Amino acid sequence: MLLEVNELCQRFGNSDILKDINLEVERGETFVIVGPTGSGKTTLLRLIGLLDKPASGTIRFGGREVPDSARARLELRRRIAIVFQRPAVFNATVYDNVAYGLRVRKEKRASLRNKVARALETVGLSGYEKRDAQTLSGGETQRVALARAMVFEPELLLLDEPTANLDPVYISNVERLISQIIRDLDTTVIMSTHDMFQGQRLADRIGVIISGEMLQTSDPREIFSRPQSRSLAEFVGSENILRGVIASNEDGIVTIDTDGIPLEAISNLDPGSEVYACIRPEEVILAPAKDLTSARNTFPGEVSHIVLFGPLARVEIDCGFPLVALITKKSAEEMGLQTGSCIYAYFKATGVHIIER
Amino acid sequence: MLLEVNELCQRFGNSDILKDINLEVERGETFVIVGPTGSGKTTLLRLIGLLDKPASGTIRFGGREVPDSARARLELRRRIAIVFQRPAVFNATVYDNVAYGLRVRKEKRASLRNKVARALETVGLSGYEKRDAQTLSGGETQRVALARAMVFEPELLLLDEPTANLDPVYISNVERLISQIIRDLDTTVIMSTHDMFQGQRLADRIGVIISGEMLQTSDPREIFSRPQSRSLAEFVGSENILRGVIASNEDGIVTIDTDGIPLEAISNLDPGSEVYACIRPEEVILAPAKDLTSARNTFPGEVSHIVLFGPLARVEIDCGFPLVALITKKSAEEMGLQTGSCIYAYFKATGVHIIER
Amino acid sequence: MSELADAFVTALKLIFTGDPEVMAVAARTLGISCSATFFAALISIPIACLIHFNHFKGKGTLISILQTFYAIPTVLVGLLVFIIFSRAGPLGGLGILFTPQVMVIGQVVLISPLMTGLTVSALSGVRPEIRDTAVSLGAGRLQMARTVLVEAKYATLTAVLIGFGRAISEVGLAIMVGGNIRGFTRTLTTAMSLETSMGNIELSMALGIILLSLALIVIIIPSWIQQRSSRVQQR
Amino acid sequence: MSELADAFVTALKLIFTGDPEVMAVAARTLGISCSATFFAALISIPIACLIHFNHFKGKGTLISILQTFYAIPTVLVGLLVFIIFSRAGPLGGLGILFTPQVMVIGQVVLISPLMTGLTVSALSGVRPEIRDTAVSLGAGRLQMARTVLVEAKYATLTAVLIGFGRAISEVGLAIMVGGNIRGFTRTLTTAMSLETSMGNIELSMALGIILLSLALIVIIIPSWIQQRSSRVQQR
Amino acid sequence: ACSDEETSSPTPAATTSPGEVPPLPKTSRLKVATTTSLYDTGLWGYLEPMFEDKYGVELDVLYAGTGKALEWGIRGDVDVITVHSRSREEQFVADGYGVERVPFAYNYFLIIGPEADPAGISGMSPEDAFTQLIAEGESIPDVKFVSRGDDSGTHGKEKAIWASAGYEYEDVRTSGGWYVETGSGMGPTLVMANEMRAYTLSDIGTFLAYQGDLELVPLVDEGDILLNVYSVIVVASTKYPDMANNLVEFLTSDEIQDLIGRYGVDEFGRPLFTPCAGQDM
Ligand SMILES: Nc1ncnc2c1ncn2[C@@H]1O[C@H](COP(=O)(O)OP(=O)(O)OP(=O)(O)O)[C@@H](O)[C@H]1O
Ligand SMILES: Nc1ncnc2c1ncn2[C@@H]1O[C@H](COP(=O)(O)OP(=O)(O)OP(=O)(O)O)[C@@H](O)[C@H]1O
Ligand SMILES: [Mg+2]
Ligand SMILES: [Mg+2]
Repeated sequence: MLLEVNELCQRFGNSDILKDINLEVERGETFVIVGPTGSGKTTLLRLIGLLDKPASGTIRFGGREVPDSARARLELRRRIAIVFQRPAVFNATVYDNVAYGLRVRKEKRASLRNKVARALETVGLSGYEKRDAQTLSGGETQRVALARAMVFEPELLLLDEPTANLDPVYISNVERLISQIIRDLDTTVIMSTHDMFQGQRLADRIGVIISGEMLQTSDPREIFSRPQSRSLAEFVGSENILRGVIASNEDGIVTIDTDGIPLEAISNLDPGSEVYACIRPEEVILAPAKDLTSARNTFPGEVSHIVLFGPLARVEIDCGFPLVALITKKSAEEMGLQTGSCIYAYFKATGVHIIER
Repeated sequence: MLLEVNELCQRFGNSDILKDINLEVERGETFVIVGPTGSGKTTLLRLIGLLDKPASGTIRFGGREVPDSARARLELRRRIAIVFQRPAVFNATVYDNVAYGLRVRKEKRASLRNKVARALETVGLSGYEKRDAQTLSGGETQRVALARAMVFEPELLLLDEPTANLDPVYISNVERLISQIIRDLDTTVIMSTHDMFQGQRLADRIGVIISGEMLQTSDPREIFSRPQSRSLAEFVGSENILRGVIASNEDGIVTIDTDGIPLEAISNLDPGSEVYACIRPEEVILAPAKDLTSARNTFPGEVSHIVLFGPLARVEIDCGFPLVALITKKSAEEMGLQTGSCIYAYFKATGVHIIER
Repeated sequence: MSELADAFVTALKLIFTGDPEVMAVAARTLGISCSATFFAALISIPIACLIHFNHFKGKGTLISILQTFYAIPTVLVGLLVFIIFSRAGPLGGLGILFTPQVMVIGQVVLISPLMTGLTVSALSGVRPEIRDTAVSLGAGRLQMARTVLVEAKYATLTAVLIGFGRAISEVGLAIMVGGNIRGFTRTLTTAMSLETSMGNIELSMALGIILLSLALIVIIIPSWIQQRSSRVQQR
Repeated sequence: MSELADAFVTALKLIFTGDPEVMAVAARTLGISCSATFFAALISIPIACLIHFNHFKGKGTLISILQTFYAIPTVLVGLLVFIIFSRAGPLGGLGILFTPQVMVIGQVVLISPLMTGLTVSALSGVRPEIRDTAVSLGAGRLQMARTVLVEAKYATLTAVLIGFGRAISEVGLAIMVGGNIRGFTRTLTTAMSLETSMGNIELSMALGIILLSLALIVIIIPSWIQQRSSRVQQR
Repeated sequence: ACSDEETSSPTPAATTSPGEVPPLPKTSRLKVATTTSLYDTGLWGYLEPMFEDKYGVELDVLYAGTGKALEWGIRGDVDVITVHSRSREEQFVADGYGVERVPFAYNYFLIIGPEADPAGISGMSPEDAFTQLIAEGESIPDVKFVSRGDDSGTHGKEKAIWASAGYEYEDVRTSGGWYVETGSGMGPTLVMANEMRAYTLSDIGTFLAYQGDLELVPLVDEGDILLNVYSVIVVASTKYPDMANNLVEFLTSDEIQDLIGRYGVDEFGRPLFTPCAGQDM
């Protein structure tokens, strides 16, 4: 276990910003922290990066507890790199910025030069060596910060929203880079991101932090398909969240009464349990006519709004209750969907995720 | 025409950062500038916002050319608001930050208070009035900056990557907000973004700027489906770009020879024309068996890589040439796709976009 | 070193017995230096803004010249002010040589370049984003300058305090244009100089200690206000 | 005001005829003040780093006290140094009273608090992100301090220049501990004070002008080097 | 404090000095420039309130070296001067800057030095003492002479003694390290002489005021050339000639002459000045 975080708390003034965070990250793992604005991602990364001291709780790094002495902390800190959310550059050239971490480690001149050149090449900034780092554009700055952190091959790389300032071409570049570092250098990465899909693309495990609490830590798929609370479900994009009560349970197939509308789902909860039923928009299938399918839930409805983006179409349907479906642009076009179209919405019982209230 | 930009150039030192930019934006329109890092988006917005003076070229705002006198520029500038890419906050409370634009315009106290309260509510920061703005998190800062810009109801709102620091829940909030402002306040918006889909969602028109040149200005759909150059095609995510020569043209249906592999497409170019053929990944359909379809291009291939994200799956296929397909996760699962699966890839002749070399 | 201890005792005695003459001298010292600081700030801060916010040829040189004036000897300023206000000088008709007024004028001349230079430094310390942000939100030049100045308030306050320190501690100018007239233009520093030249080392040091105490009060008040107001804000 | 014109003429004459006595005095002045500035910087900058980079109780008070010392009268410093180095004083045995060495010591005492305080301000002007960035990249405390100091280099240079200005321009201390001995401890300011007391206004002002010219040179050199090096960088 | 009288004025009159006047005077102010030695002995602090009471006027006493006091007079910045350099006073009057030179008191200069007296000048005439000093100074390292070197009245007297002893002052000045020019006032010069265990020339008033802190003793105190005459001159360009004349009259009045003659007895056990109004000195 490279990193173990136990009951970590942080306070600023009178407010608890982090509450009892527990976390274990193995060597070589990529752990992604997602969470809304102000949830405490940066605060947590600063604690893990040994920049701040926690109000309470412990951090174990490489098997031993992080000590209090400045010298010992420095030694550990030298094995960790952080890229901040809004990186600051030193008032110096790009070269000097990237060389910084090596210089403080007393790297030899020749290998320093090589490493810096390689790092700059990796982030696509070769030829920028002599530029004043303070005149770089937002994205260029971000890439300098990445180069600066990876150049000394840290054991643990902390990335605070590393692609927030990058355009899509570079996002995939940087993502590929991160994957490459993980593979080649055996580096452990903990990153925060607000891009859920990025998390899914890169993470071995995802932790969701909301209001300073780590609500769920699990496999990326699971967090999407089986969020453990309503706020989590909302955050991961389960746009259809219905409040209901389990009316019956027959061999694990339950009927949920949501304001008079019955939904079928899979669960072993007893009748009378108060629940939320979550249906991810992409689980909802649309068809122009009532078809015979294996989907247990079928509702006729009227399209109230369509938004296209990229290859997808987001369709809002009024079925007595509001339901959002995510389908391909192509099928939306083939069905000739438009506001006011009458259609049928289907979803399987297995597509309904149940959260106890 | 609210804004007309003519042959605008900007230089820093010896490098031309913007080259002959032409642009017209009508009142009420939402114009989105997309472009890679360092392409000059921020530089252009600063010129339009009258913060910098161009090296050459003119800007007409509200029908008259932007004058040179400081007083007249101030008057025009007061009708424009800018939200910077990395907004800085004044060392004051959130309230004072948001009130700033109204105070410099000598707004009466009572209406000032109301407007600030409304703006803070809109961005979801009610109750933050007395917080020191410098202790806010990245996303909170961005929202303060938005509130601060919209509070004085500018005629032209310039947004430099306004959602780069926001998490997805707030991105849609802010997007909705921007749409609302456009509708309610008759505000014209020019924004830059690196999120192509965001551009598509919000823009009336999109301009793509690469290396300081505005390569194409058009309808959002068109830019995706019919980019006018290879670099543009790459930038908007046409991952399949094949180099070829038109072999024949029969009534507008051309055959393109790409390294010995024939593609069919729609074009009126003459045989012998050198072209790129672009196929957007979502235009590629996968099927487990050779089916009878109307798609003119059919290639057997082997799945070389699959990445899942959100509701989608990105499938890389080796058909003799590399081809990327974007399909729903669901259909990927239904077909049981995995690395090494043998499948057929189809795309229509109309799905091939041709760019002359 | 026993003189130092004696000086402290003397200083305490003078303060706590409230020796009327010492009190009057201390009050006059404070009055003159505070007025000078006030007027100098009134002149220097706007000039510093003009310099900082405008681009013109020779700006760097101007700043270097201002910095040179950090090194202006008080004697030189004293002479200049003296020849201007002396009866034979251009402003001799005012007849204010050897009065507290002319001491204020002299101190203003002495500390204004220093204050201007330091305020320019203070303004340069503010991130350019602040200026851009103010301008982009519709601030005019004056409003923008005000905003940047507010951002630089601590550094500007330091500039003012340094000016005050230089004013209250200088002696050459005060003697030269004030004349060290008992009961009229005598300040703590000129009194110190007189006592020293009369060999009264302890008394002179005691006066120096009183001067430092005054300065401490003047310098601590702003930081105290600042702490108070930040405490109020937190509520 | 004709005195001013005369003074300029006299100053030019003294400079261009290379009057040996004036040249010697000018060289001595520069030597003493530059040494004092150097040693004061050597003491002040590390102390300023210690103060800035550590959190301790009474830090605010300490900074206020440092700021108070901006207002320390040169006469008081002169007295202190005098009683320490006078024959009866604790370091009287060194026998260095009325020598240039003790003038350097006095000036170091005079300007160190000022330089320390201003360097602390300079360091506080650096965005906290710089410190975080340095630390996150593995800098130890010393390395981090060095990095922040480099970011604050212009403000720190200003602090040093202000110290230099105060050292080269002060007169009370120089007379008191140096004794204004002709050919040995006479500096430009003490010479000015002497000429003034003899009623030689023009000569005194001419010396003042020479002093300012010297200061201008010392102050312009760093900004000149800075410009040169930035030009080199751009190549 | 800050005042002469508390530390050096022995008389009860001084302790009852009137309180501070408001810094901005409504009435006009009479300015008198005085040489430092008269001021440092506290004589002016003693006389000032008496004059102010008598004539109901604010008297501003400015002290400076003789050179500067005369310069003020020439420029018209003061109304009256009291200095002690006969030749320069006469020049001042002859040039039309002063009305008339009126001597009002005198005392003597002293040649003082370390008690051990390494040059062995004790009891000599001033001229012989100086001759001895230059001879010993050039040979014995212990012998040093500290000169004011500031063109003050005292410095003028020193130069006169050198001339009278048959030396060119410029030669003395450049004759070696034994001759130290301080370019400072009497007080600092005494302190320096004390620190260096050197000889110096001092007026008696300042010496007595410093005596407590010094290890120096008077070695030569007799000789006509040591005579130190203080006179008062009304500046020709004064705006207040009447009040200025009042001051001259005041200083030369019997009553004040009597007080001057007794000034210093309480503190030093001997008078500091001899009144001499009406005499040509
Ligand atoms: N120094 C501070 N003083 C007071 N409150 C603070 C301080 N630093 C952070 N906070 C608050 O703590 C909370 C968590 O902040 P943090 O920066 O960790 O959030 P985040 O998850 O990184 O958000 P974002 O995605 O917007 O960057 C926020 O409400 C923030 O305002
Ligand atoms: N003051 C300056 N001096 C020199 N070069 C500059 C300056 N400002 C910007 N540049 C350069 O101009 C180019 C365009 O910068 P700009 O900030 O406009 O890019 P951008 O499109 O906004 O990029 P990003 O998406 O990364 O913010 C970049 O290469 C940048 O390095
Ligand atoms: Mg954050
Ligand atoms: Mg930008």
